[in-house]
Amino acid sequence: MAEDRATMDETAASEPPYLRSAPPLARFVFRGDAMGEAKAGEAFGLGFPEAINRAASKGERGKPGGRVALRLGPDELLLIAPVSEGQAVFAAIGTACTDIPHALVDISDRHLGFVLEGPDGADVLNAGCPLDLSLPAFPVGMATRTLFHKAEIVLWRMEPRLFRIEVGRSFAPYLEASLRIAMNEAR
Amino acid sequence: MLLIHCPYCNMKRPETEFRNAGAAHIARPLDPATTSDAEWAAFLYLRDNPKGIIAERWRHAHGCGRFFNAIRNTVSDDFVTTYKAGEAPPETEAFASEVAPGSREANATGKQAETAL
Amino acid sequence: MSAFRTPAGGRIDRTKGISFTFDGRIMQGLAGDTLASALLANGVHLMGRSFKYHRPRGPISAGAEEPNALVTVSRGGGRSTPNLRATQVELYEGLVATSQNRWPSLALDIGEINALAAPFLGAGFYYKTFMGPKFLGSNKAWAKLYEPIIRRAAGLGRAPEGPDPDTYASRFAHCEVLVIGGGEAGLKAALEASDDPKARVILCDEQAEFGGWLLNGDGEWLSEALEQLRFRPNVRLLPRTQAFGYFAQNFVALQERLTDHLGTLPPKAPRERLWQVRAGAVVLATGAIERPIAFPDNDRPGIMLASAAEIYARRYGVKPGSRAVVFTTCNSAYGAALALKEAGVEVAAIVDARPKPDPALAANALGAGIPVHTATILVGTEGRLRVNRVRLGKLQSDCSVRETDPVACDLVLMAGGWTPSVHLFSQSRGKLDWNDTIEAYVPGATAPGQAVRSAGACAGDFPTEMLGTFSGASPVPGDPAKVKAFVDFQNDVTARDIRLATREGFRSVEHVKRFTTTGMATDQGKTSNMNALGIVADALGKSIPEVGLTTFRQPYTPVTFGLFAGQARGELFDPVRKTPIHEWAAAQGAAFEDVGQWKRAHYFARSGEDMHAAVNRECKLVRETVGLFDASTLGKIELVGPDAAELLDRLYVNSWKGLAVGRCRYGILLNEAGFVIDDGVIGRLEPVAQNWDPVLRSNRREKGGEAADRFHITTTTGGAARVFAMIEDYLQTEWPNLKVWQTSITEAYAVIAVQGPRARDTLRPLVEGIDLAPEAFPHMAVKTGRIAGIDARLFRVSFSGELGFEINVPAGQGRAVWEAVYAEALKHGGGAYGTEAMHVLRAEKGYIIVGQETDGTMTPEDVGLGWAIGKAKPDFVGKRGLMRPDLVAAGRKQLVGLATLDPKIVLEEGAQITDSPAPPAGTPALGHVTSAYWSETCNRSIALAVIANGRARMGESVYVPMPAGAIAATIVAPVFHDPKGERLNG
Amino acid sequence: MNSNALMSPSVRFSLFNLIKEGLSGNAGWPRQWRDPEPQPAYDVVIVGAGGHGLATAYYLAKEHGIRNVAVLEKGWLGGGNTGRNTTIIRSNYLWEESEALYEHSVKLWETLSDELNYNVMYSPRGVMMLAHNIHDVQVTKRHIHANHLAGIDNEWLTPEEAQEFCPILNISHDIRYPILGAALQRRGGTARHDAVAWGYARGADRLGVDIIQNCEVKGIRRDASGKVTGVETTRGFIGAGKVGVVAAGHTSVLMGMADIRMPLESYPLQALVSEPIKPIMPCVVMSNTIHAYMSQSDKGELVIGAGTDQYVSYSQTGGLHITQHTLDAICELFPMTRRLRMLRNWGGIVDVTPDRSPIIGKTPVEGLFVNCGWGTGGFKATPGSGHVFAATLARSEPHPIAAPFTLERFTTGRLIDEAAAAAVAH
Ligand SMILES: Cc1cc2nc3c(=O)[nH]c(=O)nc-3n(C[C@H](O)[C@H](O)[C@H](O)COP(=O)(O)OP(=O)(O)OC[C@H]3O[C@@H](n4cnc5c(N)ncnc54)[C@H](O)[C@@H]3O)c2cc1C
Ligand SMILES: NC(=O)c1ccc[n+]([C@@H]2O[C@H](COP(=O)([O-])OP(=O)(O)OC[C@H]3O[C@@H](n4cnc5c(N)ncnc54)[C@H](O)[C@@H]3O)[C@@H](O)[C@H]2O)c1
Ligand SMILES: Cc1cc2nc3c(=O)[nH]c(=O)nc-3n(C[C@H](O)[C@H](O)[C@H](O)COP(=O)(O)O)c2cc1C
Ligand SMILES: [Zn+2]
Repeated sequence: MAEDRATMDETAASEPPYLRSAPPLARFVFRGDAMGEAKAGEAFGLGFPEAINRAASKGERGKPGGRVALRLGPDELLLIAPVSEGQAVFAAIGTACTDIPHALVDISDRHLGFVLEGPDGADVLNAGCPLDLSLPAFPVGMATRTLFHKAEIVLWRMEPRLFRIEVGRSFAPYLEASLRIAMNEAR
Repeated sequence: MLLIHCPYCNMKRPETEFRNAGAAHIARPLDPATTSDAEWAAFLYLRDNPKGIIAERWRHAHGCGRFFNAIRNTVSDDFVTTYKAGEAPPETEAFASEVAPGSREANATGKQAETAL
Repeated sequence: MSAFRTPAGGRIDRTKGISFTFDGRIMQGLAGDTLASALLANGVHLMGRSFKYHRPRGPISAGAEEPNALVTVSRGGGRSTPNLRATQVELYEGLVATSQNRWPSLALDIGEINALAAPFLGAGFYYKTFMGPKFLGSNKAWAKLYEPIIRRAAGLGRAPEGPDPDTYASRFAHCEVLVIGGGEAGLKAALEASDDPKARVILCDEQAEFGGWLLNGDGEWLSEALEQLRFRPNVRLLPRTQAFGYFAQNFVALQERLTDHLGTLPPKAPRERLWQVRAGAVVLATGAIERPIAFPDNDRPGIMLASAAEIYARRYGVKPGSRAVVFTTCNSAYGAALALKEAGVEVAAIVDARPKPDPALAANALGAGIPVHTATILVGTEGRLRVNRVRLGKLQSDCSVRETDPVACDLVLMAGGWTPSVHLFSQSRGKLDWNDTIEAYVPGATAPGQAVRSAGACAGDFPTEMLGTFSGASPVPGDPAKVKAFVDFQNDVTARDIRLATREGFRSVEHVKRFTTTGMATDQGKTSNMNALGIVADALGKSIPEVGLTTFRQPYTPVTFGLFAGQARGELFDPVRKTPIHEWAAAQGAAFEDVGQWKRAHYFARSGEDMHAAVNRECKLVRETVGLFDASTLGKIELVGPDAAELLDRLYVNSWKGLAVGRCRYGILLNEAGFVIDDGVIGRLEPVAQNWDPVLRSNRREKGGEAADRFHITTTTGGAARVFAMIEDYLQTEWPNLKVWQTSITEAYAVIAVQGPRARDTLRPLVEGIDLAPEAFPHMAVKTGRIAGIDARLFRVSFSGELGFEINVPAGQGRAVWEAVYAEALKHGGGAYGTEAMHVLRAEKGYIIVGQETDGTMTPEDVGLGWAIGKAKPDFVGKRGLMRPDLVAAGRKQLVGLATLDPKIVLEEGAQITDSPAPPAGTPALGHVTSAYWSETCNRSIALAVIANGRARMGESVYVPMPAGAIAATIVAPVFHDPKGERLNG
Repeated sequence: MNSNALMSPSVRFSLFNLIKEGLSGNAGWPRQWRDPEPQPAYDVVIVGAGGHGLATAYYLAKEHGIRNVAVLEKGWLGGGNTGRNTTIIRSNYLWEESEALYEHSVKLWETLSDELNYNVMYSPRGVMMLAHNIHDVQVTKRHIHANHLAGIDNEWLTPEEAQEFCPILNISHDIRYPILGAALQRRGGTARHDAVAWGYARGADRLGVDIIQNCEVKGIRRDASGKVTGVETTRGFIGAGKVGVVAAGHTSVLMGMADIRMPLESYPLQALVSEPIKPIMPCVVMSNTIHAYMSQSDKGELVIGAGTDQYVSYSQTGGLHITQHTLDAICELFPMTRRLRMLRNWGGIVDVTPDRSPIIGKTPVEGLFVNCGWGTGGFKATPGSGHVFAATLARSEPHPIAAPFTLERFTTGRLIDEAAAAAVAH
């Protein structure tokens, strides 16, 4: 399946904006109190973002050492790391928080990721996403759960013209088809 | 499509991200076993359903996931304010003037805090 | 060039001829024409027929308010659109338009005989008749005779024959200022707002060109203004875009027309785009609409609004006639008369109802050689398919009318004053105020939550040339009941109808609207409502503001269904959720069923098998060897935290604190009313991180909870989201102090059920790190390990009654693991089974399906699950509900089995159960059949049912009445196979 | 003095009189109802001149001889949900209590035009309810069997039969939620909503009932014993022996005046019509699963509706996204409607009970009666509801058909849960 997508991308890649599938990644949900977050952040090697709907990251995603933490709820963090580091991350946070009530759940395969890049990215997303995606309203580093048409997504603006989208695995074909329609219709 | 201020995200977000969860400040009786049938029926089913100012619950279901409370005018659908779950309804003018004292039997802190089971 | 084109001027492109057809006749127009202007340029005024009387009609307007000139425009195939206003249809090469609501032709329409019956077809006539003859039986004449005839006659255009091949785009947008209407007022507002470069400004106008009334002028300021706006990056210009709906909190819906004006459709281009705009502020600059005058026979082709004639002359370079009479109460008619004169139309007279029109205007007209009759009105018109003569009347001091000499003409202009377009303001729930000077409603107080301002003519801000107004019906000589002075042109509502309505007691303007249908046509009364109000006020002796107003509703003008639907069609109508194993199943030829948004493999038919054969075979597999089932759609929640067991205790009916690590239990969830709403197996997982300090851990265990005590909850497929939200609700708002968190893992894992006596043998070669021996891994145990090399959570559970396992592996590996297990299963003669076999297998064991055995009215006791309730618990969700009188009353319906006397007969699910074989109508049912299947295992049919007091009636006979006769059955225990449950432990 | 003496003369509605009046300029049609001043007191005061309130008054006068009756209406009669509903009529409900109630109504519909001498255009064109998945099929068949037992017509159609009945229906297997079959109640159909209100108003008026419009009830007055003595209105106090509240979406507000909290929530429910087109829809089609239903009126508009908005509101409007979902479902079921256009979209305020069944009967306050909770589906019940509520008011004890629909059921748990099996009930 992953191969199919790669070839599809090739054809689309020539005309911006273009859509790419993210590589497989390790993903965790961390829930806990401030102390737990502090310890977990330390173990994760990256202070968790304080503000809700913000992402913090370090390194290049998917590459060794690359880590992302997205605060999707007041006490809900989505942590992303390279697949090869998943177990280590899980163990490190678990150990750091042994003493502290918290929840750390492996959801690596719950999502599939997409990357949407190009000058019209916001317009493409606004075909189905009701949020204000202008830079002042949705600045670089903002990440939130929201909707794209009838699918729930996590939308993260990595760069002014680069969006990262996480979507529930079974919604991915719907999301991708809808995004391609929107890309065709954006002007 | 309403525009709703989520007190957790501290942002106005579109209604489709939210799920309405009915009247606010209806506390689950601390000890259900000792309630009468009538009291339990009231807890389950009786609602103020006001024409005017309502205190209601919403969940930012496709956002931060949190339940929170809102004061809204059911005639204009305009929100007076929203506040976090567990917080007392703010003393807004609109709310105070429309809600007769004592008409809300639920405790002021919103949902019941902790029950000892 | 046609005789009806002006020699010069206008905004059409005289170098670009366009041919089009109307009712099959080929005609020529120019680029920039609308269908209406092009037809007028060809001397064609007759464009439509009215709804009820089939009166011949021409356009009265040049825009969105048009009630008469409705046509069907077709591009062939499904691309046919009825009821378009010719005044809005932009001409393109090859356009094909046809007229509507006429037979056999527009000029000769049989339906016109309705007009003869007009005296009997007054307002609301149908309420008064069509009820007999009685001997046919009550309502029969209506239903069988009259209604079919009326229905056939009703309706305007025809729906397209096939599906619409076009697509529709959508866009959410945010801006600081949305300006609606691109006339002078709107352009100024947009310029002003966009002076601030940080302010995003959207300007839309329903017309092809911005400019509004300015399009009738030299256009100099207009092109400068547009140039500036185009240059500003913070401005988005949306021509051909109507704002059609104004909702709470400055949310405005726009319809952008993208391709309807193009001769050739660009490939794949959407036809329209829905804009949903959330604006910081909205400026309404929607202008004003001219009022017609209700005078006798004011509806013949050739009679139109003065402003429309002016627009045709100035903007489209069309002479709408050769000799015009202008009937006015408003200053603006004088400008229109001059414009026509300039365009080469003879203006026979200005007939001004006002005794003293503006002397300067009158002098101007006289100077141009146009006679002006003051205190004069039109009292009638003549001409069948086109007006050819008007009759004038002089208003007397006693308000009576004296008829004077008729005037020949082929064009009559009406100018009854202007009505501000307050539609959107009113939709925004702003209050309308009555303005006495312009005798119209204007925007008043703004609704809470809306930031809206009206500018220009829609605010009632009229320059003197727009002053002078009239609403109601003009006086007539003689009996007003004898004349047809049309108010609502499309729906054929006359002044007389409105008066009749008030006489019959319909005094609220809302009643008048509904009784007469005035304002209910496709133009929604844009030109008629004020006149209707005037007549109602007159009839009731009230002022117009006392009479009130009907409600403005979205849309401003009709909006395509497809625009709302957008991409939501076919596969994208709703997300299709497929499991990681779906493609494998599809390759095996599985039939799928929809369960919520999920597709589930229903059964796997081999060649030559029908569904029953396949299901029988699949059931046998499970009972005799081993079957694989894709259970990935089951809802899954990971519940973690020291208070996890406490939370479960409070939520589910069962007791959880005592559940050992590595064990699982069947949980039942109720609502607070006490009814079963979900169920599923819940397992307590072993601690995950291996390197935890064992001392710390045991310390905490003594304190009553692991920092990361971890449960794996399963829910029903359909209940997954509901249960998750419910748990979240209790956690956040009822018991926020509990230290426990839930995470949805439904999509994280693929779930493979391996069921059957050879299940263990199938798994053994693939499993690492889990001892599968019965003692080490008994029924209702859960362990983590590796299967086919993949980290897995392995449950030993059974929904089939056989030895069973459920493998949870990361979804991305689901297919690979499935294939590995499948390969092993094949070695044991096993195979895959679908949801139908799963249903049969569980029914043989009497396991319920929530939503099938239950329907939101069943308690655990009712469905035989009372044993699961943790009796010692002081409380759980639904416990108090269960204590209510009706839930403990005797005689409740209870789950039982049913065995038909004839074992070959499979009952129908949903069939009712009675005591007698032929119960008289109205006999209450004892209960109903909830599940029924052919059981290959039992070699007979089986059924589950709920029956009043059923458990006390074991062995009794009951009947299941069916159309072909009642089926006899015996009440039996709801377990048909292995009642002792020994096979589970295999 | 009873206001009967003020009654206006009556002219029967018939083809003969229509022609006679037509020839004489329609000058002779009398008022269909008067505009009386309120009397100081009435035996019974009905609050709410919707179809249910007016029918109640009509049957009180007609069948129980209680004519000293006023119907008080805050706006214009029939302007509530009666004037804004999609007019679907059927009786194929699930539970025996509901079957009895709605079937009672359908029987009355069958002769209502004659009864009222007012053509209410009852059009039994058939109501078809679609099944899109196996669960739908099970639920649908359960209804059909239950209805047969009750003597109510309802039949199962295959997709092909369904399409034969409604040729524009898309029964392709390739759509997202293919149609697996349908339940058809042939006696179901539609009626002209306004005519129902007007016909009952005219009928009640003729029997002496005072219909008082623009008269909003602002308070309910009780004596020391707690018994109702009358109502405070914008037109002054009006005494009443008994008060029947039939105020649909506003019931909670009114009952609050007597300190009674109700198991009701008022939601916006939207409907819309297309522009009129030549006939394409011979029947009513409903889909609970994909949330849409459609019929075509005698005038040619497609009449379309869906589910409610999610929040309590008295605004008589709703969100655009609801309209959107409705129309995407309609376009899916009837692809050839995609190019048609929405003419008008409006909302009503529907009073929804926890079990989606109405509440008819006495209240804890003596002399105060209530008939409410019809929610999204009470138009079809208008005649039956008025009929049984009139009997209940007249005798101060529930009509047998109304008996199960008490307020007490929420305390005992004896709910009549139509919602459990079907999401919406129109
Ligand atoms: C969009 C929509 C679609 C629907 N579709 C269907 C359908 O297809 N089939 C079906 O069977 N049902 C349908 N319904 C439901 C149906 O319309 C209602 O159940 C039914 O009309 C209720 O009638 P009623 O007489 O009780 O209420 P209403 O007609 O609402 O009458 C109540 C009256 O009480 C008045 N009132 C309120 N407060 C006061 C006061 N203080 N003083 C005086 N008067 C007051 C109101 O002004 C109103 O006129 C639909 C409803 C809506 C909104
Ligand atoms: N006979 C006359 O002399 C006469 C008549 C009319 C206007 N005028 C002049 O025009 C001025 C009015 O200018 P204005 O800007 O207020 O009005 P305008 O009529 O020039 O412009 C209104 C614009 O709004 C658009 N519009 C209306 N409803 C819309 C909707 N729902 N969505 C999108 N677009 C919509 C129309 O297409 C039109 O282009 C007057 O002040 C007067 O000077 C003169
Ligand atoms: C069955 C039905 C058919 C309707 N047909 C039309 C119609 O053809 N034209 C129209 O303008 N409105 C039509 N309406 C809507 C009414 O104009 C009006 O919107 C509705 O009664 C609600 O009232 P309100 O919009 O004034 O609040 C119809 C309403 C119903 C219930
Ligand atoms: Zn939020």
